[in-house]
Amino acid sequence: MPFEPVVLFFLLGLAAGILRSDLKIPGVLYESISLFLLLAIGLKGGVELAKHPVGELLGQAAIVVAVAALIPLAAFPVLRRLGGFARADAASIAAHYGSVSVVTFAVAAAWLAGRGEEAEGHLVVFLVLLEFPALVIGVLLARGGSREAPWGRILHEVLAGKSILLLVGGLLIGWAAGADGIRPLDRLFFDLFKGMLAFFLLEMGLVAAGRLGDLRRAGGFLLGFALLMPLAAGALGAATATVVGFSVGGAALLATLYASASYIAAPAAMRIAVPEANPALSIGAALGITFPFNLLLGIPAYHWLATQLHGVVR
Amino acid sequence: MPFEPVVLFFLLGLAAGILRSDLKIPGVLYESISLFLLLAIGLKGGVELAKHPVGELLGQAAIVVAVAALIPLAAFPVLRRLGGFARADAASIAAHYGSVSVVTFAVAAAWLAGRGEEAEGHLVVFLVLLEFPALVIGVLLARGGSREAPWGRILHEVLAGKSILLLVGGLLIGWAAGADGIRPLDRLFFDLFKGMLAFFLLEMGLVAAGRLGDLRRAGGFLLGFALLMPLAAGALGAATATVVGFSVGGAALLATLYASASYIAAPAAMRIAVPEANPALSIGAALGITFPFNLLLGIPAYHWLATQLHGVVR
Amino acid sequence: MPFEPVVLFFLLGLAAGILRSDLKIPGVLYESISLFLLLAIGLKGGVELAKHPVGELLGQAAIVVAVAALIPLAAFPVLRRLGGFARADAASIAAHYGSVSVVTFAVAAAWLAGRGEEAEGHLVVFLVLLEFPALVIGVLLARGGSREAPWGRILHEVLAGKSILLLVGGLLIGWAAGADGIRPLDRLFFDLFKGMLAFFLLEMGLVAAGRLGDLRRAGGFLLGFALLMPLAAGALGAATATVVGFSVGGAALLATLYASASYIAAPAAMRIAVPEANPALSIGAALGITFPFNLLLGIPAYHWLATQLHGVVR
Amino acid sequence: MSQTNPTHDAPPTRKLLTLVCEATLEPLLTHDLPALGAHGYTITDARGRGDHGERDGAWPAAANIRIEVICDEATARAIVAFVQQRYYANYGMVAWLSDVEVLRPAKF
Amino acid sequence: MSQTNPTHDAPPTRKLLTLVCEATLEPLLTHDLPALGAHGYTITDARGRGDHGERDGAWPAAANIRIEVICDEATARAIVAFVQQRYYANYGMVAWLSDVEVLRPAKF
Amino acid sequence: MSQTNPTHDAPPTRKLLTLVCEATLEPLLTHDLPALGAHGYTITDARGRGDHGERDGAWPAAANIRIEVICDEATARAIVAFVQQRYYANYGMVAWLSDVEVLRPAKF
Ligand SMILES: Nc1ncnc2c1ncn2[C@@H]1O[C@H](COP(=O)(O)O)[C@@H](O)[C@H]1O
Ligand SMILES: Nc1ncnc2c1ncn2[C@@H]1O[C@H](COP(=O)(O)O)[C@@H](O)[C@H]1O
Ligand SMILES: Nc1ncnc2c1ncn2[C@@H]1O[C@H](COP(=O)(O)O)[C@@H](O)[C@H]1O
Ligand code: NA
Ligand code: NA
Ligand code: NA
Repeated sequence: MPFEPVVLFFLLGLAAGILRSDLKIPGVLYESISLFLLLAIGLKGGVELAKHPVGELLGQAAIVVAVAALIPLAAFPVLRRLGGFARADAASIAAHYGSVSVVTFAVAAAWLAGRGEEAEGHLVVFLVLLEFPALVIGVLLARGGSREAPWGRILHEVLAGKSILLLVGGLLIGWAAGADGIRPLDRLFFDLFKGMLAFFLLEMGLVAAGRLGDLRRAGGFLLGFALLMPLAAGALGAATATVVGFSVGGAALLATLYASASYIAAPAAMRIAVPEANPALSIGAALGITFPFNLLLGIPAYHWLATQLHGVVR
Repeated sequence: MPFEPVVLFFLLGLAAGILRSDLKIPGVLYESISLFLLLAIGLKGGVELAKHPVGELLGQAAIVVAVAALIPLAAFPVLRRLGGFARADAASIAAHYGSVSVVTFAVAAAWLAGRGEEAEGHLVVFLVLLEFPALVIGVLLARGGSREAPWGRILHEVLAGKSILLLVGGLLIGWAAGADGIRPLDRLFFDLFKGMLAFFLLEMGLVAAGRLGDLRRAGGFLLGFALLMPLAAGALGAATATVVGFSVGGAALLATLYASASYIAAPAAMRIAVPEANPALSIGAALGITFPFNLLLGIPAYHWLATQLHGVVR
Repeated sequence: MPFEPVVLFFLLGLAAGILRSDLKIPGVLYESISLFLLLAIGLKGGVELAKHPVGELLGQAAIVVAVAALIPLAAFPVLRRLGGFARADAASIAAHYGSVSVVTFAVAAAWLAGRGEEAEGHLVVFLVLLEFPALVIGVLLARGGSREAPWGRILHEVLAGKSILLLVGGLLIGWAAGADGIRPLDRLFFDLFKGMLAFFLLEMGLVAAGRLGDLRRAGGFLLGFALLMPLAAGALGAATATVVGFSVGGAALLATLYASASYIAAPAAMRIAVPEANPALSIGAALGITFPFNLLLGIPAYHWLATQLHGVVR
Repeated sequence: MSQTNPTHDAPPTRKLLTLVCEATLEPLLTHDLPALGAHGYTITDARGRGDHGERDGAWPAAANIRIEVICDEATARAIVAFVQQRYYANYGMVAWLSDVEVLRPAKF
Repeated sequence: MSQTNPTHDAPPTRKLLTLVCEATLEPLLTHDLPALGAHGYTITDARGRGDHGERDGAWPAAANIRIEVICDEATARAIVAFVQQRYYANYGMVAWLSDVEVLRPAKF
Repeated sequence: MSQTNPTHDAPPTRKLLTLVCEATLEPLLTHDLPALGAHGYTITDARGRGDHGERDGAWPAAANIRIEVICDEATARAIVAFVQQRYYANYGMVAWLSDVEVLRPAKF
């Protein structure tokens, strides 16, 4: 199989949705599993972080975050000018693509692990750092500088949002407790991680099936954007990672992060901060097209690209 | 203990219900665990299936399904003539007993495993195949050929119902990914299986306690039926399995399948397809009597029978 | 770290609550994890109990329960006379502190295990036995002998309440099935225990954050009580355990039990049995002050005390 | 889509139809309601007691739902007549109607 | 079971009593209501805010329920009087009554 | 806190305002409502369908809530005007008002 077996659960959910099965995953289970995944990813990153000198990361982080800011800044004019989207919609979609998808990251990590390919453990730190700047950029783009934005509330919404809070909280706990302190929790947070991811993907398949209608209404431009944007961003990610000196696995992961579009943190934040934007567009593209594209084709493609670039640089 | 220790959780739930404890298992937990059990059983079956030539199964499957069809066809006239039940009620009860109980199957498999007795892994395929034909037969019996039934909707209800969908979906994923592809999911789906089953049985005990009142109202005939029907069906199952050439463990499992009465797929399907039938009767009998009977006494009895028949045939 | 790493999850929840994060743990997840923890603790105790002659426990149990009854009896006049609380409030708070906190016990057991310190496994039996007498004493104190209490309903509420039912049910199942019978359930109930405890503590942190306002309104006396009462009760527990002949670990655990204040069983029972009492007072003190105090400082303190007393006696 | 046309000055009123029934009926009713002219509906999970005994929501077979539909009187009567004819005999179900004042009356 | 007897032509009306209260009271109220003459009730889980502060449903001690009872006016008044006397002083609770038109009036 | 002052004999009536909207709005509305004069509110989780399509509650982005506020007429009108101005254009939301008789009228 070219893709991670866990992706089959996404396809099962998609099939159930399309067949209009009575399979429903309770909303509470969705929330519980997403809490679990966020915490577990944070913990794992924190344990890795404890092994590295934090200072060394700062330089890498500055570059990785700065380059990533190009993604929403480039996506916005494309959507606005070429796509003819309203300012708010273009800004919101740009924010979704500038931010990152935790689940896509997890599938990519599993795919690498399944092939025995190593990757820098502290990449989770970048996952956390990449999640929110694009949301702030999206709000700035939507406001167009013209109106006072309720920045206090928006920053609170983003920084105290549950994604950031659990990822950062997990990081800090993992870092403070270290691998030994966390060990008795491994059985829940690490051993079950992939099974939980499978369950979550089943759920996302069901949800994605419900978004396909929205997409048909959104038209061809958004479809093309949802396929080409991740490729462009993924290439940017692979290049940045290679320059910064990541391993092939690490470069594939950073490419995946750049290429992925947020559908947990971004929808929640944009709905409050840019209410005029139509969420059917951004979520339809991010979850209905880009997410499955990345799972099935994108991840292997970014890995291939990372391998090529690595060869060139070394 | 003659029965599986996991059955003690059912008794605890039953006791809590009878004592009118404030112990309530949230409906969402029920749904989540039933999703888990169905998927896990499907996955396990799929992994086993990947090891066998599918062609070989087809002949066995045809016989096993055809013989099982006798169960609802025999139960219906008994309930209608001897029991004096209305046509719809007799048909619905017959459908419940013709279909199978996933949880009873899982307890029987655990009981066999606990005694170190082997059984054909691909029996899960029969679990899937036996689930729905009886439901179709039940609808036919209820309609008595006299009226047009909304077959499209009924078949959709049954085949796209969550039980079949998760079992078949799990089978296909397990089969496509194989034991190696599934391995990282083992910690969730296989290692936790029995603990989840224990939790589910606790819940079913609580639910069953609430059904005891219905039963008292239903009268002695149904009680007798709920005890004798599984014995008759179990004997038929043990005999069929022995003729088809199953191991003793496999025969005990098929006997349990034949003997078990559905209380997940059948109630949902019958409620829509045969609305005139009173669900208190079918669920009361299936869950209030036959289910605990099978857990406590039936499974060891079917195993004993399978052993005897095996001795005769060989 | 002087405290159990799992306590960090409590601090994360507390921080999320204080930062007014949108992190919400669904009520159903709270209920599900609390069912899990109660059952798992019961099962573990039952398995341990199966290894000991029950007769031997009876004498210890009589002493441990009788001495524990002093806690609410002493707390009541302190709260009533010195604190100036209304009769019902004083009685209800006394009942909360006389009863025990299952989660505090679990954290203490994890803390001991983390330091490789042994403790008598059958201490779970005392956890069960100590849970309800204080509730009955609380009702007696509230009624002041003056009015007829609906004792039937109150006793039913306490004894058929979900905490007692799951603890006792787990004990009996663990005892009947023994370590071997339970083994296939270990992966769920024992291996995941600490991870689940971490999740639950995250949740309790969020809940505790919401109680801090109540506390500010309650005033300084209650704050002092919530800090000094556990120390006094913990000392009594350590002394009793040492006299009865427990190991240092066992004495630390019994001290923790005496020192802990119930916030699962007691609030539910008191709300029905002593409706005039203001739950903000008892829950605010028990959960907002005493619980975190015990997690962070109490447990190591009781252990230190147990070590000292052990040295004196031997 | 016939709508009662209130006089210019009166606040715009519509009917609120509330149905409580077995959760099993959700897919059927969410299919029926738009076909009968309802522009929308709201559903919450519920439990309860009635002529069919206690339904405590512990498992799907014992779960209820509570559906609310804001619509004009004619649509409300049509829905009531339909569910009465189609479901009342065989399913646990109660229904009630009340008058409500709505915002954005054109929606309903 | 005294029931208001509406004139032949008027649609059959009953009272809808809605109670919002602490979830702790569920076992007590589901015991009281039938005893007070209610033929049925519907419960949903709820959260909220009132004189007793915020109750966000995060754990059992902070959960609310919302109970609806359709009944005749006399029964509604009896229930209201009962809960007012028995629970109002010590528990978070609000209650309101409205007039509704019911189907199958004999049920209520 | 202006309150309609019913005549001595009539039962105390208030308005029941029901809002159904996207769950995203919960933190905003629970902040707005007390500021607009509501003494309390009750929230339940909901799903549904309307002009913004089906919202089945499968994930947070597709979940609804149902908020009830008992208050005097002036407060109800103020809340309605506020949400209409602030949220109606951009969010899925419906609202309706009805008259209810309340217990303990001083609370609302
Ligand atoms: N009088 C009533 N007031 C409120 N809800 C009711 C009433 N009667 C029945 N219900 C609800 O409607 C469901 C079905 O009612 P029934 O068909 O009478 O069993 C019950 O489970 C309750 O949730
Ligand atoms: N004005 C109100 N409108 C709607 N629900 C209310 C109102 N006041 C209180 N409630 C609900 O009733 C519960 C108990 O109210 P209270 O006794 O005022 O604390 C609250 O938690 C709310 O769910
Ligand atoms: N006619 C209606 N009756 C009851 N609820 C409605 C109605 N229309 C919309 N709703 C609810 O309000 C939500 C938002 O409506 P809308 O803004 O029309 O999409 C829907 O998801 C439904 O839950
Ligand atoms: Na991205
Ligand atoms: Na069968
Ligand atoms: Na104590």
